Amino acid sequence: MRETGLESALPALAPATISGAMTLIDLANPSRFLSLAGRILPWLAALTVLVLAVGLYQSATAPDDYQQGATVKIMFIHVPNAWLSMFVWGVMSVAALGTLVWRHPLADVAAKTAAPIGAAFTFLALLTGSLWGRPMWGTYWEWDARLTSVLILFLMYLGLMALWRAVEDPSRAARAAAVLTLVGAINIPIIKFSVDWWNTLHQPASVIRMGGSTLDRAFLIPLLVMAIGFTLLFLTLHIAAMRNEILRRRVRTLQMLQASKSA
Amino acid sequence: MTLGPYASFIIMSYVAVATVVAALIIWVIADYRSQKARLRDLEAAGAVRRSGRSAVDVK
Amino acid sequence: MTALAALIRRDVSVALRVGGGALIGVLFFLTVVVLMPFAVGPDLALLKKLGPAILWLGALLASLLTLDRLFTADHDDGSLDLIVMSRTPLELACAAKALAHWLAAGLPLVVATPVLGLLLNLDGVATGAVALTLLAGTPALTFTGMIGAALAVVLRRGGLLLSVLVLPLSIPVLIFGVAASNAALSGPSPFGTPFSILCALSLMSLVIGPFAAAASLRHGLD
Amino acid sequence: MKLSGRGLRCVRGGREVFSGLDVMAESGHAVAITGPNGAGKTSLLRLLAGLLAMAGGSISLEGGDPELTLPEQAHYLGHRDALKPALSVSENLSFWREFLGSASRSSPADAAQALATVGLDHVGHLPAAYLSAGQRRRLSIARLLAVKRPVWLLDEPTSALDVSGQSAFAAVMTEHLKGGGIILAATHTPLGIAVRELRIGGTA
Repeated sequence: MRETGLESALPALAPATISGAMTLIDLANPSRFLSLAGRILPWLAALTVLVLAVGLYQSATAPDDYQQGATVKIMFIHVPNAWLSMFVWGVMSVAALGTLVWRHPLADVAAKTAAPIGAAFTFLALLTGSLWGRPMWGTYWEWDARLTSVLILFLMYLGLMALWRAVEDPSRAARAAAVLTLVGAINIPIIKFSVDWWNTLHQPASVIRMGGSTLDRAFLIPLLVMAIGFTLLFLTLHIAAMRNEILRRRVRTLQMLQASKSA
Repeated sequence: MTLGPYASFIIMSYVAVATVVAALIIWVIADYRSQKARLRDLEAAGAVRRSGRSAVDVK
Repeated sequence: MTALAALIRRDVSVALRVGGGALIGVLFFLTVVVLMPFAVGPDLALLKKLGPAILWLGALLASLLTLDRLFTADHDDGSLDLIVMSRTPLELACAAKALAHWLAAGLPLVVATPVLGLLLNLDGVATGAVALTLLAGTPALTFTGMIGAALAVVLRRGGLLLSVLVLPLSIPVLIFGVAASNAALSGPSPFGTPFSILCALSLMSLVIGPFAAAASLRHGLD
Repeated sequence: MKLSGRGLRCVRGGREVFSGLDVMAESGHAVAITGPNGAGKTSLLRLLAGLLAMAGGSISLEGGDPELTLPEQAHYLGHRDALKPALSVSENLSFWREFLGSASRSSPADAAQALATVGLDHVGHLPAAYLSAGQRRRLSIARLLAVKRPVWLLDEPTSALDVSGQSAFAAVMTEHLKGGGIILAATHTPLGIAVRELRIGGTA
């Protein structure tokens, strides 16, 4: 039973973390996590709204790019989403390590709930990239190395979500998903490299590079604020979704208890 | 602020991001409410956690 | 009628719930189509030319792969015995199961087509044409594929054998589906002719599929 | 009502399982089919249910609905429970009620009643995946109650049932026989009701 697994994992952790890592123990206990999440979430949400509001104001008042004109404004939401698409996979990889190596009881909750949020941000990165590309390239889609890599990342997110959905028992699905996440983390750079190579092979560098390497300060600051805002948004959503998942598993445990009582 | 000839693309991308983020927020809130409601129903049906604590009274 | 409606409702909800495979078919379709440019090259003009063929091949493989468990799942848990014994003619029950499969796994492929058309640089008309031919053609794929799915129960072996058995049967659908899409895209020949042949093939398979599947199930049970 | 099979012969995979077998059962009576493993108990039931082709002999049901075949008037309870784990307990039952029965003759209340009889009424909303083997078996038995059919063909019906489940099932069978039903059950263990025994296969 799930709940038993969660709580019996506690004593195993306790000796190693006597004083230094009280937070780990706090977080390892789902009930503690729930109460902590309840206290943190309103503040985190407020902070997210504040930072995003500042970021949006700064993006709105940022000057036009001499080359791309006003379409550079798409960058302010495209780049944060593209950043999150990779950041969330990183979060899931850490959680996967937590599942496989440390058997941290909340790790697979974190991994499972991050996947759909990461997929949503990746989807937005693709969508905004495509809308940005239309004025630049004349088509919505170009098999540009960056966009293509993000598309493959998106497919991997969907595959991971399908894996979570395919197995009813979350603790069994957790192992498989963790392995896949880590394999993905190792493979993403390889895929990125291959796609880059494939792209240059076919297209001599005539494509306009999105968000070139030398960004003016006028763009950099709003971009940074937006990136921080979106990261905060992810954290808020993730903690809220983790809380939901813990509750869902509690419901599941209670239902199984209810079923077995009648035997 | 003028958005130039490609205003529709810029507005569309901001609207798309706003829509998807709003959908995520609504999903999270609706899911929270439904799980809470199911827990309350189970509690009412007499299911008690092993530890004897109430499953609902965590904030 | 209630019996068939109940069967369709059950199959659709099983396919869409946790553990069901309906949406994995769409994901497979997406992946196959995304894979193509890596083999062909990112040349948009070329991709546009190959677009209908790529989409049709992807849809063909996706609908075939999800068909694998159409009858074996019911056979494994004993439901198939009860379906065979029921007052509903087995042919109709088979047709209902195939229809449910198409609703859960075939229709999403049609819905996903416009997005994939964008990736392959197809314009609005071409995408619409491919989606329309898929809408008319995927029932034929499901209903001819179900014969193979029924044989998989009898032979107790699915997967690759099923594909080898069914793929040749779906060649006509592929030919006229791609021909109709290409006609709409560029060709000198009119869209109507291959499209009406495609519709005729679909209608034929709606009749032949259930009878053949029911026949092989009846003789194959033990 | 009288179910009779004469000179039945069954061949599976080129091997003759039995031949020249006579079986008879009348309204209100139960027949327990016994015999060693491999004697063809399951084959006989599946033959009667129309799930196996007969190699010889004849089966008839006198006094039943003349417009329906024997399989259409029979319930078959096999080793496998015919349940979908993803669906809830009551969804599973109501599917079979709608698919097997004519909806006019059975109401949703019958399904609820059937669930209560087998003691699963309080888990109706749970996925069938959460049930234990015994509970799944009881849910299959609820199917026999939710749709009225005169002939019950039961293959090891009491396996996976505990003692209280077995006695509850005995009561269910007694009720069915009282209503003029026919039961043929392949079994190794006593069913807990009055039965006529039909022993098939060698003298092992």
